[in-house]
Amino acid sequence: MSATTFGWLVLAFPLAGTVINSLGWRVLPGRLPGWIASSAIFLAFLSSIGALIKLQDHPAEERHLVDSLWTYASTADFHVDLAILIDPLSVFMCLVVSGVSFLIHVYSVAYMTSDRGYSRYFAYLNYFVFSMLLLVLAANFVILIIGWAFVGAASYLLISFWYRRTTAVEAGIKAFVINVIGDVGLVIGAFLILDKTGSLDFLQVFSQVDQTFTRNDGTLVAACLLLLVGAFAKSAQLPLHTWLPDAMEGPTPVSALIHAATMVTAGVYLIARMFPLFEQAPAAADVGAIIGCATLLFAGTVALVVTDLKRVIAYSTISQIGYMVMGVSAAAYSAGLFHLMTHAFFKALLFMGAGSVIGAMAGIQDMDRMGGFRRAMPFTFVTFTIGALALAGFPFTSGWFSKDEIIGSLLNRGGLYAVLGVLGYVGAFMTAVYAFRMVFRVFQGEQAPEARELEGGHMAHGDPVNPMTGEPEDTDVGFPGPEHHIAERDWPMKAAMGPLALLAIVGGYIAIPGVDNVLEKFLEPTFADSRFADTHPSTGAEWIGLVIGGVISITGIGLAWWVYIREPGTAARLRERFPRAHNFLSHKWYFDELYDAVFVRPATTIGAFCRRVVEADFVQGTIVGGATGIVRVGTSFARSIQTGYLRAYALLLLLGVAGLTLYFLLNSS
Amino acid sequence: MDITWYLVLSAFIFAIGVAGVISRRNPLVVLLCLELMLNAGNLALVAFARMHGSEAGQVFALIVMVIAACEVVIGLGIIVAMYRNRLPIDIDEMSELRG
Amino acid sequence: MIDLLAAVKAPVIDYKELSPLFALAGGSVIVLMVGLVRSFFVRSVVVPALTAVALLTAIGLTIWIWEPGNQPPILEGALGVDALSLGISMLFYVAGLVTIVLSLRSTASREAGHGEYYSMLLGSIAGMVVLAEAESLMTLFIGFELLSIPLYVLCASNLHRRTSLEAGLKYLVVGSVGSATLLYGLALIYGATGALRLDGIAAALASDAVNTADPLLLTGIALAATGLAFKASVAPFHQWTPDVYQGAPTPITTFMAVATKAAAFAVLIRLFDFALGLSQLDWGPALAVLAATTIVIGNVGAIAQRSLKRMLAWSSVAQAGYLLAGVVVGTQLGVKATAFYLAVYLVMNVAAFAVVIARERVTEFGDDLRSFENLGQAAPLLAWPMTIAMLSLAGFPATGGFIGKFYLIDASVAGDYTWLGIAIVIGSVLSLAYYLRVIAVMWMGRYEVELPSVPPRRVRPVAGWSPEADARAQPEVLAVALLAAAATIFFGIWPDPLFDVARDVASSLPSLH
Amino acid sequence: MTIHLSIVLFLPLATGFSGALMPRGTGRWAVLAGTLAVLAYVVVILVDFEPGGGLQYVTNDDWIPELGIHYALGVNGLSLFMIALTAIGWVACTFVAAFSELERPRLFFFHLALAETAVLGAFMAQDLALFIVFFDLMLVPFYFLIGGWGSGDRVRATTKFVIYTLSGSLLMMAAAIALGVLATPDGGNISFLLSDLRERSVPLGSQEWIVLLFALAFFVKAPLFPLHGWVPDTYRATSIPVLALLSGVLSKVGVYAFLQIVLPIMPDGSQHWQELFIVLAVFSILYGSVLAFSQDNIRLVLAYSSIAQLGFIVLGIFALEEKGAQGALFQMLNHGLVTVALFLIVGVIAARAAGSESLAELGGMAFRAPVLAALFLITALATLAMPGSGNFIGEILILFGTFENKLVYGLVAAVGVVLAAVYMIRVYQGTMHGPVGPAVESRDIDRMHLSALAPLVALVIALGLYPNFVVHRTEQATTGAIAGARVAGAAQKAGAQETAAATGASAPRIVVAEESR
Repeated sequence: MSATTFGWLVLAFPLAGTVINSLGWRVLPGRLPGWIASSAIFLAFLSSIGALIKLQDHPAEERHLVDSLWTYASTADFHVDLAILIDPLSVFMCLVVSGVSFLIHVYSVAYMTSDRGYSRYFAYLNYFVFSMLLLVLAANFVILIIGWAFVGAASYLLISFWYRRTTAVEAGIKAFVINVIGDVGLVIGAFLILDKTGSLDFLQVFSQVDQTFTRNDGTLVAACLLLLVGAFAKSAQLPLHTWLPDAMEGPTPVSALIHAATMVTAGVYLIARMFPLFEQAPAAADVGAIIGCATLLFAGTVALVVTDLKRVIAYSTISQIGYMVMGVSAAAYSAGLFHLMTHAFFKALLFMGAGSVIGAMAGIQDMDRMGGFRRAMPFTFVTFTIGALALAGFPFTSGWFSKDEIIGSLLNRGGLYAVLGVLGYVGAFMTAVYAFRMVFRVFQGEQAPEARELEGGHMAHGDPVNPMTGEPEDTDVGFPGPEHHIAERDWPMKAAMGPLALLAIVGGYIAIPGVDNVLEKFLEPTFADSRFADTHPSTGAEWIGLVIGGVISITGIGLAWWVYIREPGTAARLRERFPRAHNFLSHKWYFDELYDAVFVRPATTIGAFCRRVVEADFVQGTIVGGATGIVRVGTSFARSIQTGYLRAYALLLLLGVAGLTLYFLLNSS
Repeated sequence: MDITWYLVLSAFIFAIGVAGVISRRNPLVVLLCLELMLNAGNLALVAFARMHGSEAGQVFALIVMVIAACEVVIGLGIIVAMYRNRLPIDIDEMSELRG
Repeated sequence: MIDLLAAVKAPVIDYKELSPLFALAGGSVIVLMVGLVRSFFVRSVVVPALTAVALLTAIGLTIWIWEPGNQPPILEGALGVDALSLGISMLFYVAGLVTIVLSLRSTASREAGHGEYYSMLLGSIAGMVVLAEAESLMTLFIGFELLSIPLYVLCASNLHRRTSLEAGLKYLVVGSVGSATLLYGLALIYGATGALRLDGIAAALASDAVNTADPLLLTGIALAATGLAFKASVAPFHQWTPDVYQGAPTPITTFMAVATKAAAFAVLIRLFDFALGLSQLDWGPALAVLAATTIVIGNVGAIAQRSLKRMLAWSSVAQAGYLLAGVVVGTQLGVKATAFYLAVYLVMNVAAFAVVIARERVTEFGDDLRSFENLGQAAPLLAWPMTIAMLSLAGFPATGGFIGKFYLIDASVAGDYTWLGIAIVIGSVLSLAYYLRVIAVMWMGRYEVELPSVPPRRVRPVAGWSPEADARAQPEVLAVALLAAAATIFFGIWPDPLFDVARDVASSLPSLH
Repeated sequence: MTIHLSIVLFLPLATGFSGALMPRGTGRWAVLAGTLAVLAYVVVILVDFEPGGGLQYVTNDDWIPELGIHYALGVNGLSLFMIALTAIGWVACTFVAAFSELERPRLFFFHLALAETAVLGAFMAQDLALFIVFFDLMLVPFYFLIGGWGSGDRVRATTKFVIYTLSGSLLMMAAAIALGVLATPDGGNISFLLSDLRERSVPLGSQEWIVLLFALAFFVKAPLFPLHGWVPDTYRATSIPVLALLSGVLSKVGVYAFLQIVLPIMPDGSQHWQELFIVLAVFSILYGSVLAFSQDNIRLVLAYSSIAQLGFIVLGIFALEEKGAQGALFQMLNHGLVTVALFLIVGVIAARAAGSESLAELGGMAFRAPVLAALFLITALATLAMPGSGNFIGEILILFGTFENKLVYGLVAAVGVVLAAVYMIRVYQGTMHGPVGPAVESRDIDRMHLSALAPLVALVIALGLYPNFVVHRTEQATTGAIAGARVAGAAQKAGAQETAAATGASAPRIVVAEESR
């Protein structure tokens, strides 16, 4: 079988899983839907490996295979095939996506067991993976946009999976709308490119970018910025990030899969995929890099103060993606994608751990009420810590290699990018701090009652209330399931977390400076004709960078230890000391409030205004009412002169005569 | 004598008839006024016939007289019917149909 | 002495062309005589039958003498027996037949005496024929009066009902004012042109002898126009129409609505488009303004009416406005359109009035809207003809009314009176308001339909429900309604036969382009 | 094989008549069978239709030679899928109606059948007058259907609807007659055949007001702001199956006529009003969307959303560019399908909430009605032009077409896409998600509605999978439809430049400059 055939299989299996689970929701018993879904993804993973092998058979310069099923739509200069593009980049993405997704599916098999929407859940999950793979395999803009929107829809469905929670519903619509904004950006960008290059096919467009556009050509910059809008909406970069923290309303595995490992990195993929455009429009690329940097700092600060466990991880995700965006915008493609991969591992791991903890807390997510789970949940503790280490970039973990490769290549390019690189180190420091803030507050410190119970051997079953609003939960739709599941008791969860923990550590060893760089070699064909293909920091420089990064992360961890273990009261004291700063951060820099004031409220006011004034007074009042009013007046007039008095009739008749005669006489003379 | 005078006279008669129709409430008087209007027409016809020297106009006038007579007859008939039905013999009372 | 007599040369009498008139006049006399017989059977069956026979003979004779194209006037130019007059006369005959059927059980014919009633009807028809054929101002006036005087009587023929008498008197007085005006106008025209024959007038206008801007002539035209416009109930001379239509016995209303209007337009066409055709630029705009006013007044007047007869009266005013547009443009097309619309107008109005009669004889509400509530369930066979008539009057497609309006608008646009076409359109939009209400009342349940408030001084149900009116089913009325409705639909889908007639009619005025 | 459009056209009417004469219970089945037969025949046409073959299956006889009106029918790329939409919509809605309790059923189904004939006729007509006949005729049955079987203040609503629409279309009739008269060459006789009218030319001055009157009629029907005054009352009062047809199919007749009649015959006139119409369209998009998410009643949300959608379609048409027109036509089909489906769903929902259609009282149905929720979700996503649906292709083509000629308006319209997402998701969540509403007793969709809806939804998905099936068959027709107007536009621009050049040349200094060069 050819590589493209494998490509189609990669898409086919998850789709099949979706169909089976959504049609069989009534008949499939117990955990069967879960296993069907997982095996579908596993097959997809195998097919991606198959595609990988087949692709490697081709000589390096021929590793761009396009295959089309049928003409999707074709009129005038608008021609789109239902086609996929198999090249190292897409295969790499397929591997990461299907691989991580598989583990998360396995985790979910256990975690969601007691949920009433079990089969629906896996239908959605498979649908998501299908969409994500479609996104990465797309060979032209339209298919890309389709995949793009599909993942948006899937994420919407999964965010408001527990759809009787008002908070979940609101989070869902928020995410959906912001995603649509991104889609619109993509569509307009795609138009500009079609308009100038006359094609929507990636390979064709890329082949003519250089002769169509001059460097920093206005249209091209505009197009790239619009693409960035799409990317930022999906990857929760400033200023379109607000949906991601709320997206934590979804089940924890969903957060792990969509809102940490895969979907949110689509923006990074997009920028990498569009590199020829961005290299021809450096202005746009700079914007991307700067915003990436800004995002990573902003999110880091917020993650320092938020107390909701999942939201801390969410903000750390935003900040980590900031790194990736910064990297790919700065033409450090393999570095960015490298971090994308490692981040997928450890961030998924962190979420799984958090899920296990939240299970133990009977759905409570507030770190203030947690503590001392170390002895109660050893496995979770170990894996979570590994994840945290990788996140903090602790030496010889995957995060250490990937993050510092990005910063390294930034510094290497110098100028503006050097500044960004330095700021990257600042971010790294914050990362280390908040990562271990979680670890220490959840697993160390004095025990929470739940932890004590768990050691006593039975789990807490608090009456389900919404952690955000405190309103009682509707257990029909099963938030978060009548009973809870923790890694210690469900082997599938262990089976999923174990490998990820391993990868979180060793995942980085595929690109050790000076030792090997498998990833870069593999991706080489895709980025072959990049301007910066051969601008690399020297191995020595990279190692210096790594050392600096290691030191920073260790100091960060140390600080966290000092604040939360050594001097427990410190955090509180700081809070009292700088109340305003704390408010500012804990309100997430007031972004939500701002958008509410600028967009949401005006829109609703306008709506009300149109309904009450324009519709009622103008359309109904003036147009309809006016016409009928005139007619009514006419009627009353015609009837009022119809007095019934004969003499009046005769009079009018004669007046008519007089008038007519007068007209004739005047007219004639 | 100049034809104009005949026309002026007929116009006068016509006007008188009109005034009567508009101002009087007694149907009998109204009928008389209608006669006046018709005869104004007759006068004009005869005058013109004389002017053009053709007798057609005079014949016309004769016919009109007959017709006028018929009208009056019908009018009187209706008035009698009203009287029979104890209806007031007053035009302004006959205003039930309106609006 | 002998040679003196020989010197007198009587005009040639063309008996052939006059035969329909003879049939009518003779019929009228015979019917009057037979009506004197005492037996109830003779009065209520033989008399109408004889009347029908007279009309049928007239129809037959008309078809016999039918001859398209321009016909020379007969009787020293007194009458013009051509397709125009004959075609329009057909409408009178049909209307007459319908009226007979509708009158069979009416109280009016009984109160007035069958003989008189029906012979008056025939007389009036004869008058219409003369009017339509009039080729000289004299015959025109004779016809005008011969048509009017019997109608005055017929309107008042419900001798025991106050409103009927009121209608009669009003019609008489206002009508006489109208005819006096007409007469005066004719006199002035005669004075200005020195001719009584229409062709003579046309010739005089053609020659430079008469200046078309002669005030005498123009005043004459104005006055004559008024008189005729009055008969056609064109605003502002329309005011008699609602009262008389409402007050008169419904069969007579039907007759007036369709026949009188046809006669009036026949003579309007003859007088204006033929005799005064040359000064069209003078009277055209004036009549156009009248037409527009009529359309508006008629439609707005009809909107808030509860009494069906009154509503139809107002609507007939509006229709007169549409028809006038065909005259105003003064083209072959205009004449054709007018003739066509007259025919369609006949069938749709007959359908409507027939249903009104059928209802007012059995319900206590007379012709008030309420007597039509839920007719759709109670008597679909009555509701459908009414519905079709209303849709056709409103100008919905697949009905004769649509084609007719289309034709009229076509004519006015082609005659450079586009704005008049727009006026017609606006009129039809206004008319929806009341036509649709009737349909709603019949089909859509009573309480949703907001009926217009009863006018301040309550109008008692007209005609209709009186103890002696038999509440039995009325097959003949129903039949008329169904036939007329069917014809409406037929002409809406297959109008060609009517178009052929219309073409002949127009062909008799070759002077028009 | 030879296909006779007259059969398709009058089959429904025939079944309607026979149904009216049949015994009470059976009439509806006759009509349903009729619609099915029509659908079958239309499928045959779809298969047999030759893409790029121009006008096909032509029937052309004199109807009223006196007025130059022909009984001319035909199918081209423009009408093909509109006819298909009509057939499908009528099958679905007749099916649903046939299984529901109605008073005076025979009358109802007679009107329903008459309506189908009228709509089919409007889409098939190749003669302007004939088109007008059917265009007005379709009001009659709908007048009865709304007024006779509606709810609430139905009579006022239906009267308003008819007066509104007819005032538009009667003015259009006057305009059409004027067009026919003015187009008639001296000595030639008048003809309303579209093919003749395309050859004949009308002076620009008259074209302008004629186009305006046509647009008036079509915008009222569509409806577009500010001519939508009839919409709220009518939508509130109409019974669901009828409403589905009214909003799904009837609204397309007008915009369809732009492509089929107005643009080819009066290119210059259309070009002249392009700006105005685009502004109206964009305004309708925004206005409709804003009102849609400020409504509480589902019907009204959908009502205003369709104002916005029709705004998109008009926008695409008057972009006067292939992609735009193509997208507009495709969008007519898509919007028709999803709207029919949506309204049927609304009916199902209302039946589960004691007839309530207010978002405030609904919610949380998805749990006990997963199938319903799924169907609704798919349709809702398609309605908001989710990529992967046919609507997306339609909308993206419209937007691309607009960008080409009127970038700014295109960008403003793009805002409408986002707003659409807001109000559709709001409706979906308001009914299916969130806390369970007070009046709601959720049970899943019944077999009858399922068998009516499933095919529709399947069709929507199919269009998303293979839109080119439609695009391919309609491309030639749409391109031809706007060709004239494009030329006119180009000519106008060129003219403007020439005049500019002329003025420039007249200015002496420039002349000098050119000499010196």
